[in-house]
Amino acid sequence: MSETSEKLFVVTSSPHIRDADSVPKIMWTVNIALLPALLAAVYFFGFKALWVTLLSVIAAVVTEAAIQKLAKKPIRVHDGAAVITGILLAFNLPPSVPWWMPVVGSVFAIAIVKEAFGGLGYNILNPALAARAFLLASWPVEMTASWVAPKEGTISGIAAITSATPLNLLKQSAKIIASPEKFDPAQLQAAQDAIAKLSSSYTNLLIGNVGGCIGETSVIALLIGALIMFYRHVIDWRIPFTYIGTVAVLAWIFGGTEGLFTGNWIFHILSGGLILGAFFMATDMVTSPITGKGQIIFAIGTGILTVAIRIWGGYPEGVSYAILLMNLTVPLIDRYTVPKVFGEVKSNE
Amino acid sequence: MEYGVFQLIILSIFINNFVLSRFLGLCPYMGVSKQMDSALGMGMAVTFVMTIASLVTWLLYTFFLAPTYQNVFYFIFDTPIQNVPDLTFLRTIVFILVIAALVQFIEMYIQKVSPTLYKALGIYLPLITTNCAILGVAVLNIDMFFKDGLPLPNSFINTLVQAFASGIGFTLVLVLMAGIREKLELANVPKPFRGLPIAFIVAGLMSIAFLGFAGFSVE
Amino acid sequence: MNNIFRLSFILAIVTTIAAFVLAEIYQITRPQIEIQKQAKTKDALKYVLPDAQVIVPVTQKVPVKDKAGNVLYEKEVVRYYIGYRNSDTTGVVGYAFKAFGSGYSSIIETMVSVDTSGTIKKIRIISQKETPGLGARCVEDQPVNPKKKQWTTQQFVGKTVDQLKVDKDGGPIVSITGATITSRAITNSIREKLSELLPQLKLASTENIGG
Amino acid sequence: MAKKTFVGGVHPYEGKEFTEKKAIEKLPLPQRVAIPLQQHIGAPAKALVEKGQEVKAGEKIAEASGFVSVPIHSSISGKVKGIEKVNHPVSGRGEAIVIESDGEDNWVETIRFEENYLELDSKEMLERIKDAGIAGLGGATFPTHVKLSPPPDKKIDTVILNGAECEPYLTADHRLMLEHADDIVAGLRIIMKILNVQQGIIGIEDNKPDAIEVMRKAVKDFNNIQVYVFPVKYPQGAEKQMIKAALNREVPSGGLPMDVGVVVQNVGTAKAMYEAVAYHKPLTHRVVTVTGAAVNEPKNVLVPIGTMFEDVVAFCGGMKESAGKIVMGGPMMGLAQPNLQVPVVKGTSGILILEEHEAHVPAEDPCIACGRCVEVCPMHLLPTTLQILVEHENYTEAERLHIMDCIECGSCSYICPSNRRLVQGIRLGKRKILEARRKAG
Amino acid sequence: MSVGAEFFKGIYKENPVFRLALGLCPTLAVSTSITNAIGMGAAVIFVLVASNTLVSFLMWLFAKTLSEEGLNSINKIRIPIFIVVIASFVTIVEMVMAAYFPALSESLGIFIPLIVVNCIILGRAEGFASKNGIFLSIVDGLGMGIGFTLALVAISFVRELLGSGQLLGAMIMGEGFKPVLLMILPPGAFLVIGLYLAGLNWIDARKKQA
Repeated sequence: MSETSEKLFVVTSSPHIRDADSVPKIMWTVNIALLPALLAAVYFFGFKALWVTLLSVIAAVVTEAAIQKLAKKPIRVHDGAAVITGILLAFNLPPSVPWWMPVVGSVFAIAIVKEAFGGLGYNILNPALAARAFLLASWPVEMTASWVAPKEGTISGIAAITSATPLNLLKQSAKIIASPEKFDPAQLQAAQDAIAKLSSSYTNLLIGNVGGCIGETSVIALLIGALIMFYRHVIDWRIPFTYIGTVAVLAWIFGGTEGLFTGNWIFHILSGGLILGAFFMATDMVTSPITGKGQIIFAIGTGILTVAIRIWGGYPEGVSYAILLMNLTVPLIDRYTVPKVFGEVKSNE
Repeated sequence: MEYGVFQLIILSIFINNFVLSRFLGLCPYMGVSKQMDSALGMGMAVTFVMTIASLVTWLLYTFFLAPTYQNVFYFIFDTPIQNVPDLTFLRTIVFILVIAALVQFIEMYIQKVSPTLYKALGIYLPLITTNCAILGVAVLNIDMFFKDGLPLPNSFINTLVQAFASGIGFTLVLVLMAGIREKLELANVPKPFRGLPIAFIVAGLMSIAFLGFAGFSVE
Repeated sequence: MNNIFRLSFILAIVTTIAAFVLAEIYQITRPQIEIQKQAKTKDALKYVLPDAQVIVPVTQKVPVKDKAGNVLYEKEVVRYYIGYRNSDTTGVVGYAFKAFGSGYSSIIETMVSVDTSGTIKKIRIISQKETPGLGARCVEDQPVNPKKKQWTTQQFVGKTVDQLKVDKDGGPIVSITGATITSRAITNSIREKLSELLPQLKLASTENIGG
Repeated sequence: MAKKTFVGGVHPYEGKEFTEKKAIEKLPLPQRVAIPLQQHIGAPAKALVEKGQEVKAGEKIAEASGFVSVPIHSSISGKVKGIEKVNHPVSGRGEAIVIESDGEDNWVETIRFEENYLELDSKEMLERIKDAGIAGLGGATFPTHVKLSPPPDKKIDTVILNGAECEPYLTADHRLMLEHADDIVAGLRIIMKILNVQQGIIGIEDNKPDAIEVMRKAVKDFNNIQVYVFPVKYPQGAEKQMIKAALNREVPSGGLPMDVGVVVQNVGTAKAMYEAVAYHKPLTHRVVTVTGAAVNEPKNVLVPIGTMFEDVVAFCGGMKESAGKIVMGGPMMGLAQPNLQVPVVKGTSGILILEEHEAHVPAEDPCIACGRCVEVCPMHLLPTTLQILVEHENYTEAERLHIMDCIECGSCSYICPSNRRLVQGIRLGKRKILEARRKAG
Repeated sequence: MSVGAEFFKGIYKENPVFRLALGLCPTLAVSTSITNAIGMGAAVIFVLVASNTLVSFLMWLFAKTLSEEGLNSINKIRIPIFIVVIASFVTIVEMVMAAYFPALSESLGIFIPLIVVNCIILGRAEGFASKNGIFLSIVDGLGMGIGFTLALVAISFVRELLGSGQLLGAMIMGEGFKPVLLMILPPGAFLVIGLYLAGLNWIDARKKQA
């Protein structure tokens, strides 16, 4: 009809504009948000922490690229997801682990937990956490007996715990206090002292000057990262706050040595991997429920399991197992929290 | 070892989960976990049969097989304790026959009494006879709650609790598995892993996660 | 209906035949099974009391009661064993007993021997089902190496009742790396059993030396 | 009072600044028009003219072929060149009556103003609306007279005029409200009369304060009509979302607004109705927003229906070299066109021309289950799940999860960080399900 | 079908564990060491061959001696009779193991009595032995039993080697090797069999391509 232009224009389905956010942007934001904690780790635990992290990241990225190449899929390690897995795995290891452990862990995380399920978006469990559980089950001695005292010294001058995490100490002391007849008065006294001192070590817990896994000790650094993620809308308030809130309430009720409602909930929030877990791992989009309601259920469940493992379980720390266990329930939660459709009417079948 | 009821429940559901830790009931775990509804039905059927089978086998073992003062020959026929026949070697054969008969009977009974329940559990019942979880829990009860043929304190209650809680534990992981497998149906699982292989890997990862329950101290 | 009875009857016959065959085999294997059941204890006794010619169990009658508390009959339970140097049951070389401790995932059964002064001679783990590679390492019995702080059952040799405490509780017993619960269970169970038996042992020893 | 809205929705770049200050201009008479027979939902109209026949502007050239169908009128005067297959902006190809302009703008004589139009009985009003060929001008083009003839068992109590114009870039309704506020209000009163309704609402998003002011002024004499202001959020202008926001009523799944006693009409449609009832004027022209970064002079243009996009764009200074995509309608729900050789139809609310770099949708990544699509879905569906189900051809499950309730607003695709083709997949699924239903009878 | 084919089908083509996914519970439970695997395998081979033989013999005997009507009624209780036969042989294994291989008996635990409900055995009795002659039934039992044992050994090989650094109880890996404890824990069993199955699928796919 007309002769102005032979050009055919792009025809695609609507919508024709897209939000600028993308998967790589989200993933790299998380990576950036993890940097403050990495810096804190290097400060407190020395360059060993950096090497462990680097090894872990390299192993994760190389494994992912190799598998994608083998499977003749497009190589997409640039999206930064494997880097997150590497960093998070390293963050969950004690600073003095032998060098091959982050490597083995990363290979397991990527090959078995992620790529065997089809890669990004299809994994059931958080790869870093599953790999940590794998390492803990495989080499428990290396994973639990190699705590390093932070560079600045021990927390609040309790020399005896250079080789333990605060939660570890809390649990041991609580056990002693729970059955005083089995122990010397001196030990009992020491345990009571330890608990008293732990309660006054908030500053150290905040800045991260305590024993623990590489990335979990510095609450402040982690919170800076969390702020970055909030600012960039990478995470939503539901999971982290519900999770931490549940832990706080339950730790207050059950965590005390003098009966119900005497637990030191502030200590429970600040110590161990709760902050790291709540902001960086429980919020993993792929392995958390898709709906808001589901996310709250998920977070409450994680909180309950965390406190249960910390107080009654076999481990001083429960964050990673709690998240893993709740990861397993995500399909169920998603199934039973399908939102009520707009205008849905009860049908009478 | 003596067990408290609560402790036994935690043990049976989480720590020594039938599937993930004791490796019992794997066939239905792999076979009937493709869909949520059937998983739930199977889980309920197994829990039900496990509890009843445990009850019956406990009674049989205590009163007929074990040569103790509770044996019918001793307390009804006044046979001297030394002369009470020791039939414990017939445990396996008796248990399996009883379970097979019991399943048949339960099936007929449910069909008659509650058609709804039959609709929910009916198709799973025939599959249950050869489910090692049933015979497994029956044998396990004898191993755990008897010593030298004598029931330990609370043996009977513990047996029922263990059977029921193990059934719940079985149902729990079966349903979790079904949820995950339904989701995996829509995933991009590499070809060689599709079907059973990925199901086993899920089971392995599930088992790793359940290690988190290890060492729970419950009073 | 008739058919069902006939079929049941056939089945009953088949089962009865099977039962009789099994009973016959049971009769044959039973003594061997009994021997096997005792074997572990016997081996352990020989190990912990190597210089004893004769080992005699000291038993106690324990009443078996029903729910109402009526005594049904009495059962013989072994309290401990006495090892004699000579085959005519003279010259006590020591005593042995079993200790049961509840570890991480199982009941750990330990055979312990003490000399006449109540000092530990030897111990041996009879049965345990602890975590492989961790708690299960409690059975290790290499010689004590003073340079290497390491768990071994040999470290119990020469310990007195007061010394039976793991390092985590301030005692001299080196616990298994990563398996404090197991180490503690073994150590504490021996300590508790020993302190319970010590008063009785003194009595027993004087009696036997005299006789 | 907190501003009323619905749950879900997105905030895309608005792009209104191109044209919101531009008064509506009249397009010079085009050389020829191609008026498609299918411009509404329902059966296509039947042509009444033959090749070579002379027609006047406003003359009926095709008649409705059923109840859910509307007649079509010529938008210019001239000679019928034929009934040809031309590009169709919605269905790709379609029959159209091609009319060559005679260069004059001769109108049919029947158009005249009736002072007492409001006293007509509703049947007569409906008849005039039907004869004027009015279909919803918001874009869905549902025959208006059908919407205004609810079955007797549905009690209608409220009429909402939709002036939200939530689609980014489009400003046609905005300008219409500014320039023809009284006509719109008159249209609303006609609808209220037809339906015998006491409550009239005009809903406007708060990014058009001038329109709100003008409309408020226009309705101040009618105390049964109010102007409601909604916060800017896409898709505020979707019927169901507007009813929810204004009245907190939820149209039942699979139902229509009339099920909750509401009729929603676009402001442009109201104006057309006013003209049809008060002037006997058929629907022959509409306001089209010609906009986008690749248009030289973005404008709001009053265009005779059937005019080629090409002519409209030429009036706006043509497009830039960098143009990469032509969209009829807004960027969220509009339809991409392969070229400018398509006619403006009754549903053409805008012609959006995007730059080359805006034209391409980035490659798809796997779903990372971030849940953003769920959060924004105004129908509270699970877009990603539905799309994956469709991909696996599991239509039963998709139907159980209410795929048929999707309004295809595009919020999910818009927000998806993995750039997944969510609406596209869901649309495909809906089509497959409808096909299957049809086959099953 | 030839005798050889009957024998070998159980080993690869119809391997009970890897192909038919039967007898999974004992496979996973006792594969912590090769010793356990061989012990379990031997027990299963014995029960399988013995029950196959007896079932085949009984069905032959019934067919020879009974009238049509009698055969029909026997057929109704066929399965219970098989179960009794199998349970008897299992009990024999139980007793013999307890008497002569106490360590094995202890580590196999309840999985010895559970051989009764091992689907392989009833499956072969019902699916093969009841329809075939004694000789073929023995061959079938042997093939299936050996196939089962080989699968067990294959799995326990990996688990024992990685999980404790040993093979058949002898230290294989060097001093520096830190055993992967997970392998002898339950998760290891699931992961190893999952990877084996994936590997087999992969090989099959490659073969089909070739």
